[in-house]
Amino acid sequence: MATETVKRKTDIGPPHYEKFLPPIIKKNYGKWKHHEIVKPGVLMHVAESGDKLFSVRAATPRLASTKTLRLFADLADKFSGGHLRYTSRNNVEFLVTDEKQIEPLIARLKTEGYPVGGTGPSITNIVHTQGWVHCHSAASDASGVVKSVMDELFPHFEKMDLPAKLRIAFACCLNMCGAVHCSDISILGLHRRPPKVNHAALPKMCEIPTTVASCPTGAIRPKTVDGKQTVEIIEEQCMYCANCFTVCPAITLADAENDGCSIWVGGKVSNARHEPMFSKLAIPFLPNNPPRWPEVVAAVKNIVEVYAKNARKYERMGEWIERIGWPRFFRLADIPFTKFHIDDFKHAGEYYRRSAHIKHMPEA
Amino acid sequence: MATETVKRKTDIGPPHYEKFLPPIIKKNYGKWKHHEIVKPGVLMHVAESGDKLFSVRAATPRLASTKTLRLFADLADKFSGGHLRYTSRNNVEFLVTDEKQIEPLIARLKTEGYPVGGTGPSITNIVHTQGWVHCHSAASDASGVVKSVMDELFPHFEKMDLPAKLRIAFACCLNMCGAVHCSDISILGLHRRPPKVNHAALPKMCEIPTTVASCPTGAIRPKTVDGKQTVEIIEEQCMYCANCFTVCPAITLADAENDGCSIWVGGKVSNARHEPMFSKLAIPFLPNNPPRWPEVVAAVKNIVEVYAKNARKYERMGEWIERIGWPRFFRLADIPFTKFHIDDFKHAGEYYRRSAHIKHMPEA
Amino acid sequence: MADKKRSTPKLDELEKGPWPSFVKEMKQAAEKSATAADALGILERSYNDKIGHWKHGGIVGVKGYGGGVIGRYNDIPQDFPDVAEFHTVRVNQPAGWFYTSDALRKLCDIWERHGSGLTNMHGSTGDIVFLGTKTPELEPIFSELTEAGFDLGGSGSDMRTPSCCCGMARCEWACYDTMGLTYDLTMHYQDELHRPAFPYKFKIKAAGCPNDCVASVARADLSIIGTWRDNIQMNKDAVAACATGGKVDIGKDVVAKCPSKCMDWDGKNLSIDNGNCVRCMHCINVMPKALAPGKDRGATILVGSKAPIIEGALLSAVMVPFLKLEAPYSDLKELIGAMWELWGEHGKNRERIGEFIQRVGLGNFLEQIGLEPVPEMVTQPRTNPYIFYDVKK
Amino acid sequence: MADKKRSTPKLDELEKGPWPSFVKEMKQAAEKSATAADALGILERSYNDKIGHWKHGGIVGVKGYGGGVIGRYNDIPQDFPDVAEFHTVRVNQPAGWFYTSDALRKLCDIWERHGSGLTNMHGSTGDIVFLGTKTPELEPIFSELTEAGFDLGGSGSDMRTPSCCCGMARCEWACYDTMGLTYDLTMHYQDELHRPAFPYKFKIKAAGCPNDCVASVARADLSIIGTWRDNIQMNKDAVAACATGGKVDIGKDVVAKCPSKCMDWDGKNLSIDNGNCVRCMHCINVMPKALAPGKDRGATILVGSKAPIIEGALLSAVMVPFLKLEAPYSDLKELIGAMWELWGEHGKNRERIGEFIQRVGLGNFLEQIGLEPVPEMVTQPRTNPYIFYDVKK
Ligand code: SRM
Ligand code: SRM
Ligand code: SRM
Ligand code: SRM
Ligand code: SF4
Ligand code: SF4
Ligand code: SF4
Ligand code: SF4
Ligand code: SF4
Ligand code: SF4
Ligand code: SF4
Ligand code: SF4
Repeated sequence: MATETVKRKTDIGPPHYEKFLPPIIKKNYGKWKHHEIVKPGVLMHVAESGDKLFSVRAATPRLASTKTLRLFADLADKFSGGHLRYTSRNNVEFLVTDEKQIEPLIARLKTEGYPVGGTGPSITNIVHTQGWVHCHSAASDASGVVKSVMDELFPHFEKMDLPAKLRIAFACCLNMCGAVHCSDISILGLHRRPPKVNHAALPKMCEIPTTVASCPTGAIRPKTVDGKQTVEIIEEQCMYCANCFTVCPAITLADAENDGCSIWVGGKVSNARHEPMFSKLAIPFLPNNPPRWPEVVAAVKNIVEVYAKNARKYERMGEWIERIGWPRFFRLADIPFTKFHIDDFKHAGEYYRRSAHIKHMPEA
Repeated sequence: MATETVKRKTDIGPPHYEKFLPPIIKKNYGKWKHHEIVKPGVLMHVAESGDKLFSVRAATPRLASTKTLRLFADLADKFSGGHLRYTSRNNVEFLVTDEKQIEPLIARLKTEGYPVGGTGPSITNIVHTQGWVHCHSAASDASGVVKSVMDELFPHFEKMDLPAKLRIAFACCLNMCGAVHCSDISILGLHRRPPKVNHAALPKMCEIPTTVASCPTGAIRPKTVDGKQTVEIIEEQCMYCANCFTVCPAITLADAENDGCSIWVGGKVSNARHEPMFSKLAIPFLPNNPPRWPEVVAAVKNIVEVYAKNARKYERMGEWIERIGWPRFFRLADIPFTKFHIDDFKHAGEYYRRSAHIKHMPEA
Repeated sequence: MADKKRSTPKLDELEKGPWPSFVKEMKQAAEKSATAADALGILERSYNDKIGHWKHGGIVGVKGYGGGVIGRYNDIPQDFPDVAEFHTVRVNQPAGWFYTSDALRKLCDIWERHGSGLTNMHGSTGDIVFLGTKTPELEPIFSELTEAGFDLGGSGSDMRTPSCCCGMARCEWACYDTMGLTYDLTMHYQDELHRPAFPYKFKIKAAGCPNDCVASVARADLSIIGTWRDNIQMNKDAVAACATGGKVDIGKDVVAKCPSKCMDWDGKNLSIDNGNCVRCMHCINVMPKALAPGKDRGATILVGSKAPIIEGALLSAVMVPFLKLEAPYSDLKELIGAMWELWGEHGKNRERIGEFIQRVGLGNFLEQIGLEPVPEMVTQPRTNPYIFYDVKK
Repeated sequence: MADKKRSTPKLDELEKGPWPSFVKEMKQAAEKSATAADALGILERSYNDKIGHWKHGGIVGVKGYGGGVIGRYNDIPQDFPDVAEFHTVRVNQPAGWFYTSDALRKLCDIWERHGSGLTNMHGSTGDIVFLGTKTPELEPIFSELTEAGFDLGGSGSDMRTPSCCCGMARCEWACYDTMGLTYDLTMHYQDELHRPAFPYKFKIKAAGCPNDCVASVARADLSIIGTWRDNIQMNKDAVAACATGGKVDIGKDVVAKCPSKCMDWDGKNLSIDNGNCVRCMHCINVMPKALAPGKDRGATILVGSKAPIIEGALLSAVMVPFLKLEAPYSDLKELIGAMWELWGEHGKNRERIGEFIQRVGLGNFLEQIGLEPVPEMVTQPRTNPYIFYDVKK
């Protein structure tokens, strides 16, 4: 045992990043001067020293087999001195110093199925989550929706043909691990039925007071069933947030017919021009239709195309909608406006229009 | 009795306004074409017919004796065919059709102590409330503060020398009968000590459950004192809103030393340019110092002058501050920023700055 | 009444200065009225003590009415017996606050006979306020008022006295007849005005255009704000005159300040993208001879503003983006009726309609009163994912 | 492993199309790993059933650590026994996600030996995610990882794995060393990362400039966003080149889009009123050769963003408008320490620090951690009058 304690390393933290930096970065660290997008997917950073670094950005499905990681390692050895990195949106970037390697690398990546793009005013990788691949909480699948949507939007990944960057995110439940709350377009999986309680299991698995307290709307009450202490759900009060499920596994929300996806638009995180904004509800519900989620794909595509056609250069989705106004967005995108779009949560009222600033339409 | 029922008129409503309109208005009702401010306090409205109506606007203290009303009636007979009106801000307007009467009328009004002005980019009458003259709830006096402030700002009533209209309001307690919540500058009387409970009187005058329920912060608890059911106040939880006092007279908040005034800025109600806005806290507390409230007068005057000097034409107080930012407002007006300025009520957090949009100052 | 006169050194200070003095008014009244004299005296006491001396009023009023009188008593009646009772009477003003000299004098006659001779012209809600009388005077005041053609205003949990800007009487921008509508509603709802039967007060204010000269958006449960749907009317010659007149810099003063950035000015031609105009009035305000509201006029109906007690202040929120407003105003009355019914049944005691709507949610409120949701009602759709889907099992 | 292969007609559909296919990845792994094969099988089942088949994880992990492993079980183990247990291991990524081919291969070696061979590159928080293994494999994985110089990331109520943009490694706009800082903090707080002792999770994200390429303002309890205090650096020649280059219309694309309207362009000269610039980056983004952040660089420190569960989503809020950030980052660590202490003591279970601050009030929070309130922290002062004055009796 004592031996083991000695041998067992803990709290060493991650490797120091310097070990993995290519020489050109070590040399020019903090001394970059400017950059340019040479072509879609290829960035050139020029250092004060005059050195040039070319980053070639390729799509990945994020979910990667070790076989693919070994492929990337091999490609890095061949084209970029063994150096590569991932981006904050799960693309892979090969850090090339020899300009001549760029085109062969791009060609190889394409053949292998990892196309290059995602820079500038384009659609880059969709930030997403586990879905049915791994998470207990998922109301939709992440990887399947992302694949289906990106197949359809693919031209906008390879070409920089949009007014501005368009960031899409997917999260499979309201926990929003994909941080969809601030994306140009967000796809959010959600439940639409109150939880079912497994009365037999609950007393063994969960603490009643914690479970009752977990509900933000007070929809959970203690109840005795077959002589055992358990809980009941007041269905009208439930907003399907799943917080009870997170604290008590004997409560489940999954429902094949009523789970699905909602679409949100107009969020952003950069400070460029407009301050960061939350995404807002565009479409309250679309069904889960695996494997290709055609309703979701069509809805996202429609919004992208309406945006692409109408927004001005440098205008992110939310900035564009703010300029034209939400009424016009709903009309242009041909999306019905319903009572579900009107906030009725904690700050209900904060977003009621409290002025006479209205873009009236003359009577038809 | 039967006779009385017959004789007693009820529900007749106010007199029909048409009875009181001057002929020129009856003739041109709904057919006005444009207007002009001939000079401070004098509006000229031109009708499609070519008719011209001159409205001469004079200050009033709102609190008027019948003697003064009779004076106004006499002046109306003499100068405006017996026709006058009041404005939504408690000025009186004489409706003159004979242009030659304007100057004599202005002169007479000045002699009588009711000067003419308040039009265009000026400071007009202060909307205000009852104060110590009539209300049980007042934390400061309305008429006294208004008189003191207007004496000081008087040049801005007579001259149209401000960037835009500047509306001031006063309310003597948080009920805000003066609707100070949306004014360029608001003066708000307030309490700063938890209520005192008259345990002897309370059981006779108030219902305990209603009283307990009246408190938005849950600061009131039932308590037995000398064998009688009454209530106690948990002082740390009290925000001095006086709602308990409104429902239960045995609870009082007036406190000679701790009552006083707060100053709020940047509200507006018109839709012109910017949507309507609430007033925001500038100065959390200034003492009640009758009869002339020098601290309040100085504070208001300072804000007016800083605004007058720095705002651009057509910029209301709130629009100006929005352009320069609150940090600069506090610096220019030399007002300390404290924790009291940071919202901690229901929507606390809605006004935290949630971006990196900051106007940094280079190190001094 | 000289014996009633007390020394008021603090208040005397407030007779000085250029602004009209309320102390002068009180002294004028005190010359004729013992009540007014004691009102002055007790006010001086407050100036010394730095607290008010008024107590809660009991329920006082005139027969058959539940509102219109605010009861008031003082806490030192031994010192100021003539204001031991000091009730105010709210008299419903004529729409637009227009008077003839005769009407004014008639009001003075009544008030001098039965009260302090002190008034507020006007109260914040809009009423003529008779300031200070005793209970036995109330019935005589009422019968003399009605005889003279006046009636009481509102107080308590009733419809309060509606008020409005001068609108078509004197303003070229009025998009509907504010005074006509206000009179009509006041008459139509006399019962609701005089007999409190609501969860709480309900105020109506009518402004002829988005300038909102009665602050309706901030001070009325029902805010009626005139607006138009078609294009802003433009007089090209007057625009040209403006451009050369020297007073207005069209580029800087008008176009650059347009909140929706929907105007263009090339030094010669002014053009407006009316589809993007938010009807703010600014350009019209600055160039009243050149520009005017369109011809397809009506109003935006907003609901729910109030002072902060106790959940925080509210501005009114859009309920109907555009409504034509012509007598007999049936659409508006139907809307008011539907809202009152729902709020009347489900509103909590002392819950204003604006708070009620927030509590039940605007979406549900609309569903109940039978209005379609439209995106104009919100500044943006919800950002939180807590949607109450009403899916059937 | 061929016997493990099942028919997956639905998922096969997702091998088609131009975007890289996760199904291809899973099939590749399934060729070598029974676990991966069952993962594919159970996923096909979900595609048929339209619900997930995973259950809550119990508490699994490595000795001495409270975080880094997410336990996972399925609800039909009889059908998919090889994913009866299917835990993920979070491996702390190198700052900026830089790798050498050798480092990648080393990770692959370990993971092929002990798990499904499926990974996420990377998890949303930033970790390398090893997707799917059994409890007995955890200790071996851990010791081989540490031997290779890697350690676990965070999970549960601890400090989560910090992450950052590539910053000075490759970006000319980095206002401080994001990777240096991230490594330093990660090492400094190893104990807090591995042993959950907080009321809830605490995430740190570091962006080198206001473009915020790691979405720190939306996804981190502590968001560190680079900025500068002095003037934007301008290269006049490059501005001129821009003006004539044809790609950028300085007036329309830059000046007109400046959110603080603090730029001026007369066709020849570009001027910036730096005192009014909100450091949004737009002009610099559009003209990277002509403009650059100033030289007096540091960061704005914001606190409290999070996803909506359960009080609604938050963006981070300004805590320190400007902080110089140089190793050993003592000021920042002092701030973090003070915040953790207060939140650790008074935060409720599952209350993120952003929610805690809103509950106690930013003013009180500042007082407790000893920071001066400054107006930069708010977009506007309070509008409600409910001020808790702390007047002594
Ligand atoms: C590589 C990466 C950082 C990293 O360390 O991984 C990165 C790199 C760059 N970003 Fe970024 N950004 C990266 C994620 C982001 C994110 C985060 C996100 O999307 O989740 C944002 C915030 C997005 C948002 O607001 O929702 C982001 C907002 C920006 C912006 C602001 C764009 C805007 O107008 O709002 C710029 C400026 C620009 O592009 O003009 C920028 C600019 C840049 C520059 C030009 C910076 C530079 O000089 O190197 C880099 C190339 C941009 C490009 O791809 O066109 N980067 N950038 C990330 C690449 C993600 C990807 O694979 O596609
Ligand atoms: C007489 C009155 C209406 C009434 O029925 O009583 C009135 C009359 C006019 N208003 Fe008003 N406004 C009157 C109270 C208001 C109010 C209400 C208030 O202050 O409580 C507002 C909203 C103020 C706010 O936003 O806080 C108001 C906001 C305006 C505006 C918008 C100003 C702005 O830029 O925000 C205009 C347009 C302008 O002046 O250019 C306007 C314009 C006008 C015009 C020019 C309209 C016209 O063509 O007749 C009138 C003369 C204005 C002047 O005095 O310069 N009126 N006006 C009120 C006079 C009050 C007084 O005695 O001073
Ligand atoms: C007389 C008047 C003030 C004035 O000097 O003009 C007035 C006086 C009182 N108001 Fe008011 N309010 C008056 C207009 C207002 C306004 C402004 C308006 O109507 O445009 C408001 C803000 C708008 C609103 O309605 O929210 C206003 C908001 C309040 C409130 C807070 C209501 C709320 O929901 O926030 C209260 C408290 C209450 O109702 O218990 C209140 C209560 C009171 C009481 C009855 C005091 C009380 O606690 O019971 C005051 C009687 C004073 C007295 O002794 O004479 N008064 N009150 C105004 C009515 C005169 C008139 O009929 O014309
Ligand atoms: C793996 C990962 C998603 C992914 O596919 O990348 C993930 C997966 C889970 N997250 Fe997450 N979260 C992950 C990043 C996030 C993020 C994004 C971020 O960190 O930038 C967020 C939003 C930001 C935030 O922290 O608020 C996020 C917000 C949540 C929440 C909501 C927390 C809140 O306060 O609102 C929960 C619920 C909870 O904590 O109980 C949650 C809970 C969970 C749990 C543990 C499920 C649960 O209910 O216990 C998920 C385990 C899934 C599984 O079976 O593998 N996860 N989670 C991400 C971590 C990987 C990594 O370490 O790199
Ligand atoms: S978003 Fe929900 S379902 Fe998806 S990984 Fe996160 S916790 Fe799991
Ligand atoms: S899902 Fe949310 S709202 Fe519904 S019962 Fe569970 S905790 Fe309550
Ligand atoms: S603001 Fe308060 S004190 Fe003043 S009149 Fe209204 S209720 Fe009375
Ligand atoms: S003043 Fe307001 S907060 Fe204080 S005890 Fe009374 S009701 Fe409660
Ligand atoms: S609100 Fe409009 S219509 Fe009414 S007086 Fe004011 S400017 Fe004229
Ligand atoms: S009314 Fe206002 S929004 Fe419309 S064009 Fe004129 S200034 Fe612009
Ligand atoms: S956040 Fe700024 S410094 Fe970091 S990569 Fe993005 S642009 Fe460069
Ligand atoms: S950084 Fe943004 S705010 Fe500053 S000058 Fe450039 S565009 Fe304007």
